[in-house]
Amino acid sequence: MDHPLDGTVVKKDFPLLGDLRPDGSPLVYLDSASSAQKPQSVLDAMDDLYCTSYANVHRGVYRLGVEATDRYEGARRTVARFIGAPHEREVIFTKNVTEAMNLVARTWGAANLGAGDVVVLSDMEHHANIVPWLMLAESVGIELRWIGLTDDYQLDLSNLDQLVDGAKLVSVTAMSNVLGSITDVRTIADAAHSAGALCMVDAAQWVPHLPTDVVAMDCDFLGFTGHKVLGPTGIGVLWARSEILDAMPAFLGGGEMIRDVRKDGWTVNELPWKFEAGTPPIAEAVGLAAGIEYLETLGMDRVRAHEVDLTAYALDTLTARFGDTLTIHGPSDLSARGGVLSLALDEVHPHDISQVLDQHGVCVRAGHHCAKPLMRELGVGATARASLYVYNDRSDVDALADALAATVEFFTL
Amino acid sequence: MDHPLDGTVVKKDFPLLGDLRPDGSPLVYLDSASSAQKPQSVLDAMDDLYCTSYANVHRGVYRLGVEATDRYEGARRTVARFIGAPHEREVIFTKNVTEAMNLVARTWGAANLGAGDVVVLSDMEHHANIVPWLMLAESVGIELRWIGLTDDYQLDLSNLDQLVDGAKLVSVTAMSNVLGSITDVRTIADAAHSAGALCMVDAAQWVPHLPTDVVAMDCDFLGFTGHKVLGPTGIGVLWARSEILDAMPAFLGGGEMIRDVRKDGWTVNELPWKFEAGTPPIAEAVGLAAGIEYLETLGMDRVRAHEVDLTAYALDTLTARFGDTLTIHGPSDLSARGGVLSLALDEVHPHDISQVLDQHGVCVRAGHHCAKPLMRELGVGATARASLYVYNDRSDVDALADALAATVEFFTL
Amino acid sequence: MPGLEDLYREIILDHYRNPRNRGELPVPPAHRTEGFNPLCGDEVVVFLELTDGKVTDVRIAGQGCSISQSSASMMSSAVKGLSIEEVARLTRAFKDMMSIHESSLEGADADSEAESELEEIELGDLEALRGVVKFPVRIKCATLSWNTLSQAIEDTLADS
Amino acid sequence: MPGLEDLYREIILDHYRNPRNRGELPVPPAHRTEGFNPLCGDEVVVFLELTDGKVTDVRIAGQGCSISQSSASMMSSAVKGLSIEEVARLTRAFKDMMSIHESSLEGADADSEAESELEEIELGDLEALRGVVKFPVRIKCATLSWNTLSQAIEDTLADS
Ligand SMILES: Cc1ncc(COP(=O)(O)O)c(C=O)c1O
Ligand SMILES: Cc1ncc(COP(=O)(O)O)c(C=O)c1O
Repeated sequence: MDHPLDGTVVKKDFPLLGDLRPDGSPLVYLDSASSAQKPQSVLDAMDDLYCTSYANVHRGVYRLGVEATDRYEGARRTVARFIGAPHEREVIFTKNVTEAMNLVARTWGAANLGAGDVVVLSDMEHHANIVPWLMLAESVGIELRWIGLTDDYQLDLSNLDQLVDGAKLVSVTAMSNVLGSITDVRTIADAAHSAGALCMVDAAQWVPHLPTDVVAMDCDFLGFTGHKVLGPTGIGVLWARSEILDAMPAFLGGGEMIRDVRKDGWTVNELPWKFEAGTPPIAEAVGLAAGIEYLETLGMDRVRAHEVDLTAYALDTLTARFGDTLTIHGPSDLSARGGVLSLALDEVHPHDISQVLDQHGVCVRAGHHCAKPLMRELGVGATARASLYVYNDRSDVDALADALAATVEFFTL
Repeated sequence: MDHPLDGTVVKKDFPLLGDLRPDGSPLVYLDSASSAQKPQSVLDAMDDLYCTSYANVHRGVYRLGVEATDRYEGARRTVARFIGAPHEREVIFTKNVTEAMNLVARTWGAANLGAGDVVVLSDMEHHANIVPWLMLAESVGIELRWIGLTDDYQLDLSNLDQLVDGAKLVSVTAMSNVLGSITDVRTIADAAHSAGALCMVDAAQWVPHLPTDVVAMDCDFLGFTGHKVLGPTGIGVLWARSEILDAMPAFLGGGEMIRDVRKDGWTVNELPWKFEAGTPPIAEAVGLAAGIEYLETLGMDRVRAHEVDLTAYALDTLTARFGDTLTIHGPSDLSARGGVLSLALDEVHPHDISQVLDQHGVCVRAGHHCAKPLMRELGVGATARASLYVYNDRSDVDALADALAATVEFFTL
Repeated sequence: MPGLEDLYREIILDHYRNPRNRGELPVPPAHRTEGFNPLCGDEVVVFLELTDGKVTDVRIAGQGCSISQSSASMMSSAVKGLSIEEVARLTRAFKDMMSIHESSLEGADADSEAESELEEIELGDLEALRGVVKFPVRIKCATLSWNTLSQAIEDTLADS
Repeated sequence: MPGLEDLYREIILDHYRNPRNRGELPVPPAHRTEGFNPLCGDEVVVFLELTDGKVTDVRIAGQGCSISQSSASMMSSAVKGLSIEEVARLTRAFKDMMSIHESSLEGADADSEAESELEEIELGDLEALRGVVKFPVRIKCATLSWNTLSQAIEDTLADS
């Protein structure tokens, strides 16, 4: 961590952020928790594949097919390296992290969970880590338990041993997409393992923002989604320990995932292809690898330091300017949070905040952020969420504060 | 169909095909049945989205989010128009056609099929339309029946009424990816409906090559895959009649596909989002729409006419030059086939053919083409498959013939 | 670029700050129907009392943005005392103003019919919401209460 | 660009056209094990007779490309009469020549060990397959028979 990251410089690598909008207004993008913008290198990597080395993968003897396969499998190696996966065959490409969670629920879950079996979630999960389990609750009668929140918006681990007692799986987000709260994954994984349960991590908000090491986390499954980590849409990743993946039944059936097919039966291919039915997201994997390489060049430690710094600046600025009229749902402790700021003004609904901010070129998301159970816990219907990433700088935070001030003024005329 | 399509001109729009390979050799791409190359306009459409209008869809009040959503939903309208879908909400974006087939097997299948229920497939199905049903055979005990082949590699419909009698679903490919054989879908759909069964069509090889009209086909489900229809990887389409989709249970669970989520239950969103869990393939949909628009500009009638013409030329050329030493597995009737040529030489294994052809810059696929049951019916382990598309011309066919001659020479030295 | 004043007309903000018919009605005789916008989480709860085919009373609960809540407030004022048929016509006219047509691809004809009907109907205060059309994501906010009302009428009729 | 002569050495084509030890063995006493390449459909069937820890007889059936079939033919000639340990060493040396290492990311160390061992082993005719490494997709063709043989030995030992 030699010198700090400069968001103003990083921004120049992102074509959408560089210029004014077509109508001449500036663009302040503060919705990276929803999806990140893409650096030019990601677009170039995909275009280069399509223009020089594109063919379907794993099926061609000819060089073009070999080149495409090499790039696709090379992307898998890049992902494995980035998250500290011991084996590249443990990296499964899915279409998004939602599919990754469903894959686990449908295959490992179907094979290992029955009526009355307990899965532990937390109150701050994204729907992607709730609905697949609610579906299993309906279909086979599993039971859900929920890790609650402390007053400072952290997971309340005071009764963790009790919660995980007798459970088969503990599945939690590593960072809340609403609160920014960072989960102590290792403590939860240890507790899960002591209780004989496995541990799954929804790392959709973690992988883009902090160094990832699945071995240090000691989790059993980890998922993340490409479009939040500077990659394209259409790709996600499931990592899991190979013993577990080997023992799991297959997920979708079709080409690529089979060893043999007869009219009366079929046998399954080896990892990782066992879980990749059909033509995979070839260009998307290549684009994701380019996004990861971009982050590696910045350095994930510096990415994290930059975001802590910018989050501190944002919290200070907003508190100084709006005091108690602005609620920020999320931990006050900077070391326990990422750059996600869920805002609520006394007088103005989040939806209206986002609308007025947009008029000032400031993009923030308003709504339940796919975390309705959490919203109910917080006692709100929606928040206006500003989220920070590598390409944001203090001028973006200032623009947010100015636009918020204009919003308050507009609505209290 | 004013004037015929000129593959030589079309080729210029495809960056990968325009130039020599980096090592100076020419490239003759004859593997479009596996995946198509992309015109510049497809790459431009995706880059333009990422550079001017990218954000996550359906969740943002701000303009960037609205623009991205408009482009994504606009792509759905383009797809609906292209296949003659009565309602755009009947168009579901999946990750590939394999997922589309699995979606039907897992949702409609799970709700409607039980032990002893019959699904009718054909001997020329791709694994994507076999394995999902074999999985249901294992898990719930459905039974499979198979429509066989005639001597001219067509589906044998002579005992169709008997085969579909008592069946719940008939699921067939509209065009074989190995033989090129075109299925008489309407006759099969009519027979299915008379027997009280539904009809699903694997149109992965049809939609890229012939005008598609789901109403005229009178099928109930139809799937195709983006990367074969000039679109990017990472996207497929399932179309189905909305009454059927409305009655089907949801597939994957997560964001976007829900109306409400509580800790003890959830309710489902309306069509088409009900079946689109998580962040969808946004850029991929936009790229697919650009690919479709490219084909619409060419005109699908002209695309078909071009391919019939080129296939005739290929069959004539190959037969004239190789006579009986070259077997071409597929119908002789041009009106009943597409431009897929599965080749076998007496002396040389398909794998070796492909290898030598590659040395001459000719890309053809060797293997079982994800249709192992068909290969067993044909009594071969593999074929060398050359497949034609809009950007191919007679010079490509000539290059294939020359390279085949060199192959024979090399192996019979 | 449409301006904020197109969206947030004074009368809308007035209904937002001082919602009419806010509250609940005893169930029964009233019916309670919940509606919500899956994308943003806005909720509108309609308490509806129908007597002899007329809206004899209506109350609104729930939470949400200025557009969804003011639209609900305006709706409640507009429909009180109307017959079911009149409510249906008003709903149709309102949705036409919001440019909500069938997403059917053959829907072109339906549009022109709808427009001619629209002219005959007095929208009154509801006119203030016309600017919402320029902000397409907000259309669902504006129509949420109307959809919930339609549902409430259906439920009530189904029960009786 | 590697040329075809790197791949299709004369001795390979000879084994392809005149496969050694082609056929079947009575089961039992022999064991029958099938292997195939999921990508291209090549099949190798190994009939193996082990007596007192030695390969006393072996036959090859199946179908596939020149590389998979010639490799199987060469393998059958090379292993006849060898002990199980010798077969294991030869298999390892062959796979090392084919650059097949563990796909484990920590696998760097294993490579250097393997190379030193490789030097001690005489590959004979099998050397002709070295050029396959330049055509990575074909490596699985060349190793198919060796993987099937390893499986056959495992199966035989498990049964006895
Ligand atoms: C007839 C047919 N069905 C299904 C598929 C599977 O397509 P995908 O791999 O894109 O899911 C293919 C192509 O591989 C095909 O040719
Ligand atoms: C914590 C978390 N989990 C899961 C998801 C779902 O990601 P996707 O929609 O890409 O599947 C998101 C983002 O939307 C998220 O923030």
